[in-house]
Amino acid sequence: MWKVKTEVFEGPLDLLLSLIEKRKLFINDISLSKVTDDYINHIQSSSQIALGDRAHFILIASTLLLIKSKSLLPTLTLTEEEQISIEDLELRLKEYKRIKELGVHVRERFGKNILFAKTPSKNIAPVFSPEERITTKNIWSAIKDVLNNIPKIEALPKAIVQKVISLEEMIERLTDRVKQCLKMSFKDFSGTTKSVSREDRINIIVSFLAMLELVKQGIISVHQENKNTDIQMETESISTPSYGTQI
Amino acid sequence: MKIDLQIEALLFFKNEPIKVKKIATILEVEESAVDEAIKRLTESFKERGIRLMQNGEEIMLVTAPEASELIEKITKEELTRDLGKAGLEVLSIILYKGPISRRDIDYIRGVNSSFIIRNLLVRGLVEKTDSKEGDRSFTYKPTFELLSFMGIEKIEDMPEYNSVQKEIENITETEIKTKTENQDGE
Amino acid sequence: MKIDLQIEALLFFKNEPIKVKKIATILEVEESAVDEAIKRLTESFKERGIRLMQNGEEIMLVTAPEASELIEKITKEELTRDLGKAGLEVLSIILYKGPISRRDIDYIRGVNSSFIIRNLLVRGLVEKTDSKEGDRSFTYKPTFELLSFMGIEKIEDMPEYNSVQKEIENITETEIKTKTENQDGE
Repeated sequence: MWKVKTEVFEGPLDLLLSLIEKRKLFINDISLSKVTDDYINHIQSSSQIALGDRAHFILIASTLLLIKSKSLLPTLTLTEEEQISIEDLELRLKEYKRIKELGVHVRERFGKNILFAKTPSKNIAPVFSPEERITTKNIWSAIKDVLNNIPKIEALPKAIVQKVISLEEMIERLTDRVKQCLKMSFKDFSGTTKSVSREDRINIIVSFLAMLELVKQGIISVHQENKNTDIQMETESISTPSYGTQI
Repeated sequence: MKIDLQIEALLFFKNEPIKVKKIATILEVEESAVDEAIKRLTESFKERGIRLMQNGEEIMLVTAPEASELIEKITKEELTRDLGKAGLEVLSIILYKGPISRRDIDYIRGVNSSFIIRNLLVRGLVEKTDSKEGDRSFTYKPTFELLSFMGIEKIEDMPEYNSVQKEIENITETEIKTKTENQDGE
Repeated sequence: MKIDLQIEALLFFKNEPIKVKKIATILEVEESAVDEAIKRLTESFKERGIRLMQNGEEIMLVTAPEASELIEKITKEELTRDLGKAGLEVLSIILYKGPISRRDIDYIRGVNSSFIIRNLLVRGLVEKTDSKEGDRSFTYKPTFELLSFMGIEKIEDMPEYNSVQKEIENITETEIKTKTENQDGE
């Protein structure tokens, strides 16, 4: 299993891409299902993920769980919405990978061959030229605008909060569906002689269920944090170890 | 040509980015005449120590990349070159996909980028443009300062720029196609 | 020629008269080589909007005399153009919090303000003071003319002066804190 390192990821896609690349895989549903466990282990144990970003990490985790469910239980039928979110994740990951590739050009060039503007003239001969609008009242209202525009506190985008909430339902449904399939699997496998593979399979699914449970708890935790107050923007940039252990 | 001379003098004197439209107004000529003059000027600067930089609808004069090393030797200005991982990501997105909204940047990175964008705004590497839809949602694009730091006279000079633009077109087409197909399936 | 390009870029960048001797030192070439290059440059600028002016031992780039009418027009335009929302905002920050560095103004507004500040300087609304730290970073403060135009005797007479001051101080502190943390995180 993938051990947590001190490496800091810029976001869920960054983490996911690095997991896939570490295994030298291409981006597709098979590779995604393979790194699902690693991904969830990472977000469970990482204290580096700031509160505001955690919701983003969990959203991706849910899609990974869908992919993994489907690979474990091919009989599981996904809704159209679920299917789209899987395809969407693949596309996003490919796009993100492309940006990282292009980032190499940017890094190689940034500051290497600077084109300079003309130095501003040192001897400005100012000509006092005010305009009518410069009054104490207008200046006061301008400074008020400036102060109001400082992004001191910003609510987590509503769309994300809503998504996280509906995710909770989705995970719940998914858990039910997997449990259902698991019961069926008992029946399916009871007659066969390959008992080892059956047990293995069931073990995998049981630990998978435990993983679903972990993610559900993560969702609830994020969801609750957002209930009462807006998230402070400042909080997002600080790594807060306590949030990692809550889950 | 007389207009070329005037534009060159204007750019030299102003020493800041100017919109083609504004040049046309000041010189009392058609915008197309300015555009043509810009083409001629760009060509005439090709081998020289001064170059014409173009960023969207704005132009400005800068030093040639062949002189970068020399100028850097004599400049007293402090040049900050560190970007950090997140800054590099956001800059790459804005350079190759700008003008782009914060929402779309967040979507590509999978994480909130407001702090990083603010930092880049303050450093003057990116700037807001009004959204096409005319509402309050802004898009972000590279500044002259950023092109300067990249050592390019226009955004198209970024490596792979054109192929990336084609990729974007293809993706958008695929998305539209997928959506239509999904709707058909219902 | 490579040397022509370098000299042209150098003159453009410096934007002030430079001695031929100094150019030779910077480029690490013979003075005679610079003299020859200057002859070629003067010739190549003959019909252009930028000219090479020689005054004794010093040379400098200037705008062509044919453009003098235009330059006068732009100067007038710079002095009379609408300050705009951004201009008023920067002015208000300098009024309430001056003397203040460009860096701090940028941080407070979350956007680069260099061109706006330059316009305010040209219009005699604000002026440079030497930074307290004695380094090259300047601070800006309102001019006496501005205060008397606004009809206030001292800056403390601005509405809500103390509370606004405090609020701005809080911002600058938070900004600095945030910035350090972001850098740590990267």
